[in-house]
Amino acid sequence: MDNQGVLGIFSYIDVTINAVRKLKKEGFKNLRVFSPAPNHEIEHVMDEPESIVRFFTMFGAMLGAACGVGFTVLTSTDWPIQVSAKPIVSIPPYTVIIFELTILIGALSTLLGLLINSRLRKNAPKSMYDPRFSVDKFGIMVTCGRDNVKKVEEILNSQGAEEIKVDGI
Amino acid sequence: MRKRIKLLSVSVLTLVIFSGFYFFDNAESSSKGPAQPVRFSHRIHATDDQIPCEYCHSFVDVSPIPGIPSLKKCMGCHQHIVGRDVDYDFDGTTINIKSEIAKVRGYWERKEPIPWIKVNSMPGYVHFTHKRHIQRGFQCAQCHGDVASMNQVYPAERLNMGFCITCHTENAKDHEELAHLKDCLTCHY
Amino acid sequence: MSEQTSLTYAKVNEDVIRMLDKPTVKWLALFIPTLGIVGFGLFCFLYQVYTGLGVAGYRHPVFWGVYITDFVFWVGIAHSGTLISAILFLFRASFRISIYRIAEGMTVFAVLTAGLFPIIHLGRPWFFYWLFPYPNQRELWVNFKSPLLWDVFAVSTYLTVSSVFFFVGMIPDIAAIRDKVTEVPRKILYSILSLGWKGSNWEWLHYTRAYLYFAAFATPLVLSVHSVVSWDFAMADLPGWHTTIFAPYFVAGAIFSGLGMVISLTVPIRKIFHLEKYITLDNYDGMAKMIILTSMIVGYAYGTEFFMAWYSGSPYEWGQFYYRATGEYALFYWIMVACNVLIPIPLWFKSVRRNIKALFIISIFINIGMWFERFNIIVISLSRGFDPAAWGVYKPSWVELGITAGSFAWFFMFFLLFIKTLPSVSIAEMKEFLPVPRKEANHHG
Amino acid sequence: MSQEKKGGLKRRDFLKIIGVAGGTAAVTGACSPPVEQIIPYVIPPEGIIPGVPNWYASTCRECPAGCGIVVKNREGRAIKVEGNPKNPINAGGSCALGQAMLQGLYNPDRIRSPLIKNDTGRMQPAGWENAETALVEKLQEAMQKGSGSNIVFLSGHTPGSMGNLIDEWMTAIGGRHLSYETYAFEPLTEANRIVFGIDKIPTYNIDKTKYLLSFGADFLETWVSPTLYTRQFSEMHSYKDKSMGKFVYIDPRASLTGVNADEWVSIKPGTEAILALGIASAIVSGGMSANGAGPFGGLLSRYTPDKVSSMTDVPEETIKEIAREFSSMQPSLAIGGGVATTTTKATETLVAVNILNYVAGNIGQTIDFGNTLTLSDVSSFDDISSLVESMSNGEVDVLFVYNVNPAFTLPKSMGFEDAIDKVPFVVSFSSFMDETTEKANLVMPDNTTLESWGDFIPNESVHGLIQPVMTPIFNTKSTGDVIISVTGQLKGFENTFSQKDFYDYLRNAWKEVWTSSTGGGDFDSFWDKALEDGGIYKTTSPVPVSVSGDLSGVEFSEPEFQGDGDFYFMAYPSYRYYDGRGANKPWLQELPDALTTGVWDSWVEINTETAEKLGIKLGDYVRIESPQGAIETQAYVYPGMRPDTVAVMIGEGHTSYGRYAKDRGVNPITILPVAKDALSGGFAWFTTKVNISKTGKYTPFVQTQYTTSEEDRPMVGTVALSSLVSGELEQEHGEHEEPDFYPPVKHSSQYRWGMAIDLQKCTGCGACITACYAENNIPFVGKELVAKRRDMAWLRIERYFEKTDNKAGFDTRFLPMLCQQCGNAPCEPVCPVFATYHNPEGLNGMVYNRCVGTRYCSNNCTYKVRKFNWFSYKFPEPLNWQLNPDVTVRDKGVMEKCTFCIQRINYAKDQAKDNGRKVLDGELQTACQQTCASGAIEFGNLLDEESKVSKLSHDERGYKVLQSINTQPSITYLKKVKWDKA
Repeated sequence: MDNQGVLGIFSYIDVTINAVRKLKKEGFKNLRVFSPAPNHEIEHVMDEPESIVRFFTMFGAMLGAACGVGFTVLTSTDWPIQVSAKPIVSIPPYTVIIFELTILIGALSTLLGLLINSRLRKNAPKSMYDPRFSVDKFGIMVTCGRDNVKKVEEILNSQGAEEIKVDGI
Repeated sequence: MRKRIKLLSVSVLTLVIFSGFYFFDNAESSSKGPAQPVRFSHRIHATDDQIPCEYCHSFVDVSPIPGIPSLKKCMGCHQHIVGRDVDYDFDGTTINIKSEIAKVRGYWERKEPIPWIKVNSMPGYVHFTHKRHIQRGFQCAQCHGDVASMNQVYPAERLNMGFCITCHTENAKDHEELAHLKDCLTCHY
Repeated sequence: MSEQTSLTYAKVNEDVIRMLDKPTVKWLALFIPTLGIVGFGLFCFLYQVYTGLGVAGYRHPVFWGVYITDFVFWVGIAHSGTLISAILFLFRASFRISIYRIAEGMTVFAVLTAGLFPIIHLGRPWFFYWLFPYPNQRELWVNFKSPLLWDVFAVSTYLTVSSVFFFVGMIPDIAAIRDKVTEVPRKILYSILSLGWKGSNWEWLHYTRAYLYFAAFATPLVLSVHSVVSWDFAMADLPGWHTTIFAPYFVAGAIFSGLGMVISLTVPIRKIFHLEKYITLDNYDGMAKMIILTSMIVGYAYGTEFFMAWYSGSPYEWGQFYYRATGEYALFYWIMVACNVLIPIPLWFKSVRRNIKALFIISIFINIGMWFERFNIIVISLSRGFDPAAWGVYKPSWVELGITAGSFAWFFMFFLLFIKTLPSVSIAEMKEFLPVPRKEANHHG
Repeated sequence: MSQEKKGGLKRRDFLKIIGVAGGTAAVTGACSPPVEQIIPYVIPPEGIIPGVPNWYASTCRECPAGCGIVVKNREGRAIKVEGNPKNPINAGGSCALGQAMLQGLYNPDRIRSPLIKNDTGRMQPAGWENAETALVEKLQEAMQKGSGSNIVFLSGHTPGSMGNLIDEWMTAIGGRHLSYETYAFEPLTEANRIVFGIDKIPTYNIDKTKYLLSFGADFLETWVSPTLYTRQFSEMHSYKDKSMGKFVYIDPRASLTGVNADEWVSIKPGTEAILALGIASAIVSGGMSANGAGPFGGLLSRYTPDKVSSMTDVPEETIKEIAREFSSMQPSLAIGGGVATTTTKATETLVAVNILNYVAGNIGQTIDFGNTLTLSDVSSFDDISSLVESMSNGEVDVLFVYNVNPAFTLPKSMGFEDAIDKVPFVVSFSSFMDETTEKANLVMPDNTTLESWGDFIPNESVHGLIQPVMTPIFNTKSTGDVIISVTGQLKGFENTFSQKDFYDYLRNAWKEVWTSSTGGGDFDSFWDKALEDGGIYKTTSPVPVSVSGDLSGVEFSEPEFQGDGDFYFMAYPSYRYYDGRGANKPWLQELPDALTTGVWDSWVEINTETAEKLGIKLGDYVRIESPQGAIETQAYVYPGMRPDTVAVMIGEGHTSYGRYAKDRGVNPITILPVAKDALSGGFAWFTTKVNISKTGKYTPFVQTQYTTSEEDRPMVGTVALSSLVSGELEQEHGEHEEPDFYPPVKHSSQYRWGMAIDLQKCTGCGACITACYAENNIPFVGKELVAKRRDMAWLRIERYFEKTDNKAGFDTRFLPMLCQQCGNAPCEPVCPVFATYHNPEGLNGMVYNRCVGTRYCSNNCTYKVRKFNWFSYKFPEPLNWQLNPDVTVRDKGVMEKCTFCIQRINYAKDQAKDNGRKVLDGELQTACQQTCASGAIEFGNLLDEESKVSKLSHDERGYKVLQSINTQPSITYLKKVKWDKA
């Protein structure tokens, strides 16, 4: 396919941010920014849509609660065994179970949400990743048409990228 | 992608483990029964000779234990019945009827009980009474299978708690009896 | 935080990952004996299973003893981990950053340890799975009205959630290690564990949100779990158990003991791995303040129990608490009061709070005191029930002590493995906290 | 039923039958059962249906009382002994000893075949042929010498065919038959001879009395006929229709009987006679006597209350009060002659008691000479001591020992052991290797009572039959058969006995009984009827007695005590071990003593103040020194002792007698002097003074209850008689429904099981505990585990000594505590696996095989009645044959507890179903209720308005223990009634 990936490596956050701004102005939308730690400025400048992990969380929690209710009530009515003078279905003790299941399934589906979401988009290829990103370097990966590669390289250079890698995706 | 597969497989695994308990708990009942010291054929006695079960298992309606016939009872008939000297296909193995009966007479002469091997075993710690079930009008076959058609007797049902409870639940006349029939202390004490 | 300004992104990686270098002789000298003690504990357990629970010191009417004490103790230890990592995260308390990873590890391992005891103390441990609601041919289910079943759910949930929390928090750091290490086996290991983390903005986006929700879940969970544990006792009608203050009382106690354990663990690590720059005096100061708070809550609870026992006018309640302070177990009772209420008092002074040695010693006493608190609540209450004819005194046997020792070793075994294989300080969060490298220094944050 | 009928199956057969009785399988973790064999009978015994119990009536021989028993038999194994309701002596009740008979039968230490002592002095197993020929030889020799009295047969009290057989045999071959009982009550006989001219022991009608005065007669424990008198006492002492009898006990020690009294009067040892006369004279002088002083006026005038008071340490007003009540509350009764008060002046004491009874006009009213006991026929102690003499003089060549253990029950100083060594040939018929049997040259083990034929005549009205309830377990032979076959082998005596065996002999004997009693009908039906009823029972009519005023030779003075010690030494008979014969039965060893709750050992009881003075604490070892020797044992500090008296229980301290009895505790008889009651010549037990000193050794005193106070908790309810009579209680009693957060539980419409326990009737004897052990396969655990409070008893009797203002200064209260089957049980909701739950009939179910052993239920149990299986307890062969196949044997790791004998409930319901009816009231009894001689326990269906239990559960005295916890128990306790007015 004809899409090319161009990676610029930076040492400073502010420089990176400016580069992103510039690229955006030039009309390159398909950007990916690497950073050693989560960073508000990057989030701000990229302004991606709000993460949908929260829906996983919510539905997981609801599912959990439902399981809790169903589980406790159904099992105790399946074979009603009298203990003490308590009713067969007595809600107060069951709330504990319901609560715990809410949390359990809620948390698990959040994990699921995280794993699914952060992999929904194709991640950068090996060649487009630099180990220093996990140390102290920042990176911008621009995906663009073969004819735009030169332009992107110029922008990155002008914005003070220390290294530039180009590779077919 | 790889991750999602991993996740899936993990959840499947857990499912398998849990349902494992389930299957472990109702493993299939072993089909062919144990080989008895004397190749006693229930088919010959119950079907061909039309002897009712209660004739030999005579305590079944008065005692929790149905009773295994005493050697004396066997000899009651086999004093006279020596058995035809013919081969008989006993579930694959060919036996000679006369020689099998001779074994019984041998035990009798030695005044030695026949060490039968128990076929239908209850799980431990349950007090089952044949008497009540027979008096309630259940047929032997309902738990023991069609023994009359078996040569070598084998357990037709796995007599586990699920088996009992299902039957108890189905046969309860009213709610009160159901409560009694599903009361632990009815069988466990 | 003054000391930390001297740190740079690169330095953080370097320092943290250095901790994962080849095990030193010192480390082995700790690890091998630990394994030995675990083995002994295992032997004790097998001996108990084979011979019968009688080898423990139980005697009518005291049917719970050291094992349940250990269970509650370890669950308690677990708590401050989640507290530090989750609750303080929500409150954005800065002093948590450098220690929360260790605290979280402690949580997971403590729950792993605690989870053993309900099984160890069973009369027929080989049937432990009957406590789980699984479909079976008997058509029998479990009794959801039993606090023990609440335990099963609470503890297993707690273990799951806290491990997930623990692991997710580490993904970016593991990625960092992956990028650093060269030897093939480790490389592969960390590559798998890092789940291909690259630190792209897209990953960070979901990651930070998910982490927030985990924290949001963990917070009520940590409060619920120890409440549930406390209800094992509060739901019973036994004098000394049957009281409404148990839930808050236990939670406070748990955090109290947990912080004690965190200090006892971090102090040596800080020393050995020269993490003074990371785990700073300010961190300890913050924890010490929380210890003061929780110690006061616990002390208040002790007082309340006595007041209510007297004020209720119930001969059973009063008999129980009078006995606690004066009976065969009085020594244990006063050890508890001393360790949990009196010894922490010096922490009111800043100089003490910032004195590592003093902190360490106090923290050790706190651990001891809290163990005895659980012992007293469980054993003394049981030994003096309603019926005077059924009063009896319980003494632990060597088997119980052996298994207890084993449980400590089991806990430290995991911990030692942890500090050698996983980042004990969160690299990413440290960086989040450090000034981001900039060209124009005057640029706003 | 003839022998074949209920015999038939050989031991090996029924060992295998046990395989069929799979119900007894233990709860273990096993998943798949191993290959199990079914062994059918070769020839089926008639009358035995596998799985269906048979009951055989017989007679108990654990003491001379001769209670009737019925024995439950399953697949040829005797599994439970119960009192025979038809027998007028015990009327269905039984004591702990009776319950424990089975552990005699199945005792692992039984002698399993004849033993012959070889030259090296070791016992060698032998066949019966050799044993009998050996005996025949020796007998021939001895008879050659023919000195007439060189052959002696020493037996226990055996009135009936066996006794006759022995007599006949001895007269035939020129020997002597002596019958020896440890507790022969000779003074009683003698006193009656002196006063009434009848040398017999009468039957006392305690049940008919309003006021009972006992001078050391421990009639609830060992005195004459404990079970009979327990029942009578409960009759007289229970509260009904607004009245209740009063019981005063006079003894230096508050025995179990003493603590059941409304007043315990501590008296100077040996001065009972003087007190009795004092009371009598007070009655006379107070003009309260029914028939005046009669011939005793002169005598009585010498015993003015003040004088008596100074001699007896009993306050004058107490004497007067007793006199007043004794004469006013008619009919009254005074009894005496307990072993522990048998001084050298025992007869005088009982004469005085008789005088007291005469003065109060009780003769013929509450004392029945129509139904006298055969116990007075035993040989006198003089005969026994002369026997010992002649033995040591080598005048005895052959000595037979049958059902007695003199080496243990006679004082060392009497020298029986040395004497028996001088006898060239000693034959023992004992089933156990006891102290005497160890000395034997030939042991011919008898069948135990439960394996043999025989009969027993305890008194005029009862002629009890003994039949084997199972085939002999070991290679033992009925002594009757031995005698008959041996005689047949003696030259010249081949035809002495025409009968072929003892069974034959017995039937012949009963032919006479038949003709004498009924005559009519044919013998076999008479015989079968007798077997069914356990004997024949006549009604006797009281014979009028006249009092002779001639008291020549009787002079009332204080007995002299030997030894220069500071403490009177009392060796009292144990209601658990009797004279020591019970000590080899684990059930009795583990049955907590009612007063001390001590087990598996003996102890010395010391008064509280005395102990303080000497610095002796509970558990300290104390050395007790008499001129005849010394014993060391643990101290039990007890307020119910006179400060100048110490007491040790008889029964422990065996040097032999099997693994359970050997080297356990001390035998106080060893330090007693050989003293005789001057007039009767009977052995005087209470004649020595001892010194006691701390040894410095201390071990914790092993008991099952470590507290003595109720700690201000409403455990044992008590109520003053006055408030009952006045009806106060009735007003305040009114039952009211507790409001509940939850809707009421749906129960079965058929049954709701409940129990009622009358604390006024309970004497604390503990027979119920042993019955529970027997019925429910409860393992005994031994002293070491009891020390860890791991005894497995489902039913315990709590005892409390509460400070009160009565004469004793304390009030003893017993509380039988078992699972209360709570309607709102704390144990149930906390079990994670439903192993314990509430069943439709109101029971608190316990499903052993579902239990995983979290033990939460016990922690939450308000009454702490749940027991946990810390180990897998073993029943050494053949004790395991006693196990009840209807009850699961629990294995390690599970909780267990009382379920109101659920197996009996289910059996009764099963029987009722067969007859298409509901279970009738009284048809179903729990094991504890069945055995309770005082009828303190009532059990039944609460839904049946007419049932005894539901009536009692609404009784004004009814209350629930720890009601305020709102556990809603199914057991209603009836408050103990306190006398607060004469």
